[in-house]
Amino acid sequence: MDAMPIGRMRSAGASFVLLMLFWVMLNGSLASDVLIVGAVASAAIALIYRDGLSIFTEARWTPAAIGATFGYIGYFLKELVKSNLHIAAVVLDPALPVHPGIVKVHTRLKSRMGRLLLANSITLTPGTLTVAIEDEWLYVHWVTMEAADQEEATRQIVAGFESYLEVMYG
Amino acid sequence: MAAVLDILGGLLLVAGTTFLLLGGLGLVRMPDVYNRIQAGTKATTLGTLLTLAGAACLHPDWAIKLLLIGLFLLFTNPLSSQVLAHAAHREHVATTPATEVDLLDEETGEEA
Amino acid sequence: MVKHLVAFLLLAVLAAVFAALTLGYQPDAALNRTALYYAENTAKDLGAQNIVTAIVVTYRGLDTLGEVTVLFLTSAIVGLILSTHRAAGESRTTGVPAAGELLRTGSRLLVPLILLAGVYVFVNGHLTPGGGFQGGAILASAALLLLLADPLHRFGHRAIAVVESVSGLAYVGIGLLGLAWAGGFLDNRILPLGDFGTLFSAGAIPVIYTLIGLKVGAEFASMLASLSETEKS
Amino acid sequence: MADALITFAAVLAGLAFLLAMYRFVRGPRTFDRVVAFDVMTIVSITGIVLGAVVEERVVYLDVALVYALMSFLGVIVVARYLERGL
Repeated sequence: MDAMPIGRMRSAGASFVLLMLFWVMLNGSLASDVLIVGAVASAAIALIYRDGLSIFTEARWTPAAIGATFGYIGYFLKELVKSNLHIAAVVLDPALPVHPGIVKVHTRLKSRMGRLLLANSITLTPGTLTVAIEDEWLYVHWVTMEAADQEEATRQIVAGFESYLEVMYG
Repeated sequence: MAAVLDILGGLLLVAGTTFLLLGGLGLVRMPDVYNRIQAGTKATTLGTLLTLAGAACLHPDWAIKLLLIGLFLLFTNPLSSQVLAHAAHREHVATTPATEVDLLDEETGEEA
Repeated sequence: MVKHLVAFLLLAVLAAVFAALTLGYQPDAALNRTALYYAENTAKDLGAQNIVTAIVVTYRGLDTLGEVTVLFLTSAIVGLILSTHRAAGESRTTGVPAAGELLRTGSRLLVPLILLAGVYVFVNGHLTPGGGFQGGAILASAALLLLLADPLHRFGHRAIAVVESVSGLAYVGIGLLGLAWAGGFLDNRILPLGDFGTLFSAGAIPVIYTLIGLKVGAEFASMLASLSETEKS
Repeated sequence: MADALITFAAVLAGLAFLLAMYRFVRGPRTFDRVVAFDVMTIVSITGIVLGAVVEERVVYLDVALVYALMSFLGVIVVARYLERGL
């Protein structure tokens, strides 16, 4: 195998770390035989599958980013619970108060992982579902549409997560 | 202590399955595919997460593996819903008449 | 309306039959003679925690070799039949809507994890449910995800073929080593049995299952590759 | 007490499954059925976890993980097939 460029090596390293973490959690053990097999398998997969991404690939390792990660997790869990109470309220209401629409919102995020996490987060938060993402635009289905205006919708749907993800991934 | 964890675990299990039930109800009541996907994804994700947390309380030594299943679901569940919603939109599945705007239709230039 | 009614009735009959079967099921109180032998001797003889795996890989190892061969023949035949179609119009690639960005990014994140899950399933075949065939199928499902994210993805046929043949040869080779060093063909005691219940135990069973897993995964992947390339061209 | 709660949880999960099954039968479009199928598989994951708790068998959790993987792939396969992308 010819020498790998630095970018490739970093990306393979990030994949390896994620795979190793996954392996240890899957086995629930730190015995040496488990670690050896896991290291061999993870290294093989990280080297063979060259398009691999991992949640660490594009992450920034600044203290601010690590702080933002915790902030993001807390905010996400809060929104997830809120989202379910919202759906419950809609579903249990005899009148079924839905007035849906598909709105277009803007994101500043450039990294692939950041955008994937943003879309997933939006899907799991109150009344919104990412239908498509194209360049810097997200198309979001909104069960109880509150604003058709693009800036207002962006502020309500995207801004909360984006502020964290921007620090984490850029 | 163990007894408290047991009760907490049982309550979390019931809370989780309650959300699953609400998701099922949403699936039946919601007027079109997109709204059904919304109800389905959100309720099942939180519902399953709570169930997993409940199981972790009942069997603390399983916590790591349950956490792994939860994390896996957090990535796969919304992703499959998004792909499904996108496919439905590409195939022009009608939205409910209550829908106010659909900004995806005219702008992306996907083949009609 | 009548159609619905008939379908409903059929379902009801089916449900009744299955309910009767499940409710009437009484597990045998004692194991029969064969089962008793395996239950008592597997751990002692072969050091495998999962008795089913021990039976599949060693006691009935030759049958498993046959099954892998059947699968190999199937994939070879699929490839052979479809390759004649493929020659016709190789490069026509229009009309396939591309996957969205989310699916593309998501698949690049998940494919390695799915591959590793497949490895976990076959490496732990002697400890937990699953084994070579199941793990191999999971490996191939990662290939399916690649194809879903990019319908025009071309697999390296040569690499798949190499993995397939090398693991197949090594499988037979280990079987022959068993004939030379231990009790017979595919005997797992060519390697030390190790501590019961750990990953490195049960002799050669994990090695054999790893080879079977790779072989099955490669076979399924090559079938997928042939099918997808025929559809597109 | 915990046993009673587990039983209650199983009943609720069963009801959720039935509701999803209703949507699966009613349709009207294939997409509705796929959503219903997705919910049914995820309810089944809960069922497997409950089963693991009741039987005290940790190995069932591996089954739940693989099941989660298969439900994800299944939904995407059908979705891509329906939009003719496969």
